[in-house]
Amino acid sequence: MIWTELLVLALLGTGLGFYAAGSLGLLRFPDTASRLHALTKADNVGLGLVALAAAIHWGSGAVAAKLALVWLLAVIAAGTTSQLLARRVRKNEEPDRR
Amino acid sequence: MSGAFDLILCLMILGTAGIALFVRDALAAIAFFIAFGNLMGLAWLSLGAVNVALAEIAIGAGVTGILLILARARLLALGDPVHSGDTPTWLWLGAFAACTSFAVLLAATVLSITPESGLDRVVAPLMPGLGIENRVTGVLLAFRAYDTLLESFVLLGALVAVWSLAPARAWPGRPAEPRMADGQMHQVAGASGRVLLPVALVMAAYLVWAGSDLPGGAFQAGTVLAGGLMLAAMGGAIGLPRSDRPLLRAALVLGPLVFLAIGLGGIAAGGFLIYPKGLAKALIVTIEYTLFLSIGVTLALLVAGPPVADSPVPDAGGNG
Amino acid sequence: MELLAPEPVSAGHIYAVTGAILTALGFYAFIVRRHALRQLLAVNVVGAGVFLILGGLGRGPDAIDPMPQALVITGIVVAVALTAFGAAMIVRLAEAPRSPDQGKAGKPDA
Amino acid sequence: MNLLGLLVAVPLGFMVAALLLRGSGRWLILAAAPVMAGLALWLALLPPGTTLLVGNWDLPLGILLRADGVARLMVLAGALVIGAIGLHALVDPPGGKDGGAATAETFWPLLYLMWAGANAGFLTTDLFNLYVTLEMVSLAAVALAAMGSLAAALRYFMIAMLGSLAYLLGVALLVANYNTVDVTLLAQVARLDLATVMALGLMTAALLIKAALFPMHGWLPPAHAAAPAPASALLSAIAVKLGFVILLRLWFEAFPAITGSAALHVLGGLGAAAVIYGSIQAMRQDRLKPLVAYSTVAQVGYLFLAFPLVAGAVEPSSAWAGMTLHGVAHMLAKAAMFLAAGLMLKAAAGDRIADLGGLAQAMPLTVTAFGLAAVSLMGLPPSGGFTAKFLLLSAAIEQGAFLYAGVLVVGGLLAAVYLFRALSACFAPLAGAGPDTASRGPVTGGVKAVAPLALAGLAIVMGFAGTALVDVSAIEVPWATPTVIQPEVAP
Repeated sequence: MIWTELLVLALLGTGLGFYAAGSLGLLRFPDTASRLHALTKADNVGLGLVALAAAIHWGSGAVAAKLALVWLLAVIAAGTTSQLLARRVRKNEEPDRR
Repeated sequence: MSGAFDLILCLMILGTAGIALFVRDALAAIAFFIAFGNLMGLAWLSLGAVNVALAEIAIGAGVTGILLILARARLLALGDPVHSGDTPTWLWLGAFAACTSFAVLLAATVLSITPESGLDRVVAPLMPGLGIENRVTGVLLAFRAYDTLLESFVLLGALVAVWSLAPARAWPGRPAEPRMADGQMHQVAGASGRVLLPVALVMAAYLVWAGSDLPGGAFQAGTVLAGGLMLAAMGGAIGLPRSDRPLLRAALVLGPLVFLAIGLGGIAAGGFLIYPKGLAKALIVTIEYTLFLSIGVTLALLVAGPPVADSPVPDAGGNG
Repeated sequence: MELLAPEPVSAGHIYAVTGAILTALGFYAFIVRRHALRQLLAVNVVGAGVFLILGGLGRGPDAIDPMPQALVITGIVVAVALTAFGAAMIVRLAEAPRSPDQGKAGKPDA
Repeated sequence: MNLLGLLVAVPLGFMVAALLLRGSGRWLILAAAPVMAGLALWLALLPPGTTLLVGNWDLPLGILLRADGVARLMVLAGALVIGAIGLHALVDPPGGKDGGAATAETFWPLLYLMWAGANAGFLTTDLFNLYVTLEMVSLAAVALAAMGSLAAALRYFMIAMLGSLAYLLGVALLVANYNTVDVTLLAQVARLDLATVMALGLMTAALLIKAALFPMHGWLPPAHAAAPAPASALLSAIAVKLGFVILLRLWFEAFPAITGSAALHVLGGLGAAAVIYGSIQAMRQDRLKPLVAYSTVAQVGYLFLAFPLVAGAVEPSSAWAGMTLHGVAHMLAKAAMFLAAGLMLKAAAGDRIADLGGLAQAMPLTVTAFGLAAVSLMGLPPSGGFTAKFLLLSAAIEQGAFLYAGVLVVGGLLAAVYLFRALSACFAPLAGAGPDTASRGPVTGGVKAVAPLALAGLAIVMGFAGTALVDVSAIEVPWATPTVIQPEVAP
């Protein structure tokens, strides 16, 4: 019992660390592309770790499956939106450079 | 410790609301409004109202947020910068004084009432007769089904009201396509829309089914369906229908009509909206599935707006 | 009452008071923000505040009353229906001066 | 078998049918008008004490529909008015200069939505259910107003939405405080505490906005004046009445013990101010529809002027009847007047009162309808308006409330001034409108004048049915022993 709890805590801690790093990147990185890079990648890993922690904590297959679905959808959404954002940014920058 | 969580959450709610209301840039305001809606969802979770949390995040934050973003974009395209003009000093001073005293008075009023779940005691013994477990669904579709019936017509009426704004030449027509102008962006959005629409359908159907016993229900599920439809429309995976298509009209009225028919059928069993003994669950599930479909289509079209004269010319020139 | 409840302020009260402040905040913003779209946003914040009062005061020591929950869900749906209509009116009003008879397509990514 | 639910379900069914039939949905009114009139008549003749617990769920959880005097009169008058407006809209279709096709089609579902909402609101005793019905009516009302002026409708919308939320906040406080929102139950458990006073204050303010009582009337004249004639008629006849009826439920039924006489006199004073202010504004208008719209501001004033008279009377029945009959008479007369005004403006050279010259010859029936409606609004015998004002006036004199009595008399005189101004303009010689108008007027005026003439005629005939209507209005009045439906609360 105690080991699973420790594992859960460790996963949660690492996940939150990734979140913090992603947020820090969002605030500190110089341009949109690198901010997106920091935010989506770090946050997707962070969410995955937190979801994994939650799945272990509940210890139920159904819950784990739902959490996996949640994570998958979040990854798809993050991927799509960052693609769109990046393209928009590039398009906005092009005319300025000319 | 639970109290500390509640307190921090409430402060964050007030903070995001304050920014959403008072920040200068309209897009930032809407972004913070969406964050505010999600935090409100957390507040409902913390209160133990999972049904409301789902509705708040899906409808309050999601659909309302998209509505505001679309409206802002359309206003910008029309040359309205969405800036609030400056308010005269006397007005905001007066308003500030009035609203501060109102806040104090209202807070005092709220504190004078002891929070309690008084009607839960009334609802609980009635649930076995319905054959479902979710008490909120019980209230929405049995004990106060009349409210919900009228509400489904408010939603339908709102779409009629939006349509009534269509310009003369645009009727009957299609709403403006919420499409990405850029070809490649369109492809990205289209791909995600195609992937997500079936997922949304399955998820929504599950939410309705779960709604009998677990948190969920027709309104939450309808919003998920609407979200899937909107994403698919943005990517061009599906087109927006003409307002006079018979199939569309049928889809819009199906839920309210079935609800109304079941209500009138109740007259045979003794009175308006009475469910015959033993049939309650079957009727409730029937109402929920048809209502969910109509709500999904209605919400998606509400977001799309009134029909416009001609579909937009695809502009490759970027953000003009 | 104080004897029965060891905590001076229950969780329900915290949320209800938050709702009260939100309501007043929304009212204030409605008065001082002059653009219709911002007023629409303010109205939605007022609505959220009212709903939170309903929920907070329906929260008993062990359960939350299903009746206020149902009322709030009804309220949320009515609010979104009206918001959609309001937003459509605001957009139509903005395009009316340009061409009273011709709908102009909106571009969400503009 | 109890069919109260039909009064709400049938219009909703027509709304669905109108949406499915699309362009040809307008013909449904030919069925809807007689069906609803029949149902409303049946309601008016029901034995006293008829109620319906929707779905048979007991209070405090369920929703109670009740056919009291106010509900009977309002539903009946509403059925006649909306039916007539609908039939009129067949021959004089709404469809402004902008958005004609969409307006012509969406008008019908919105009309049925307002019909269902108004009936539901008049019949229910549940304050949250009233919130939903209020939104049904407001939504339809704003959309109808938007068919005329989008800017005025948007202003109306914002104010109405804020008002709805203030009302809902009051309902929220009452739910939390009493665990019920049913008026009949609240009447038994009401107590004087902060939450109740706050709730009552918020709800009253919200409903005064919806009923457009001075000084919360600002949204009304532009919205009502700009809309197409059938829409204006619906707005003035139906939309403002629901707020008034909910206020009756709150002030006289749920919380009569809490509403002190000072508060009643505030309402009465605002009502008196509205009568004077609305009349003066109506006199100052030089266009016809704003004049009629400001007349609504004045006429709404009488409804609230009656509040202290009802509360202060030894035998409140006559003041109560005066108040409800005034509401009914105003519904009929104002709907007739807006329909007639719409026809007159179509035939006239412009929308100014000075442009109405020659119309008395060109469209005598329409001008007659306008005149008959004016007779009732001024309160001249033998109209329904006269019966109502007579009852109110005698109650005021009986109580020695001479200020209110004076306002009742002066208001009638002022109404005579501004309405005669419009009428006499119609009898003036043709003001350069060209022979075209004069020749076209009578031909089309014949069929088109039927609905306004019928409504105005009803407003007059009401005066002859005075005692019968007074009897109906007294069914289950709040101060009589209420028919208590005991809730079966589980221990």
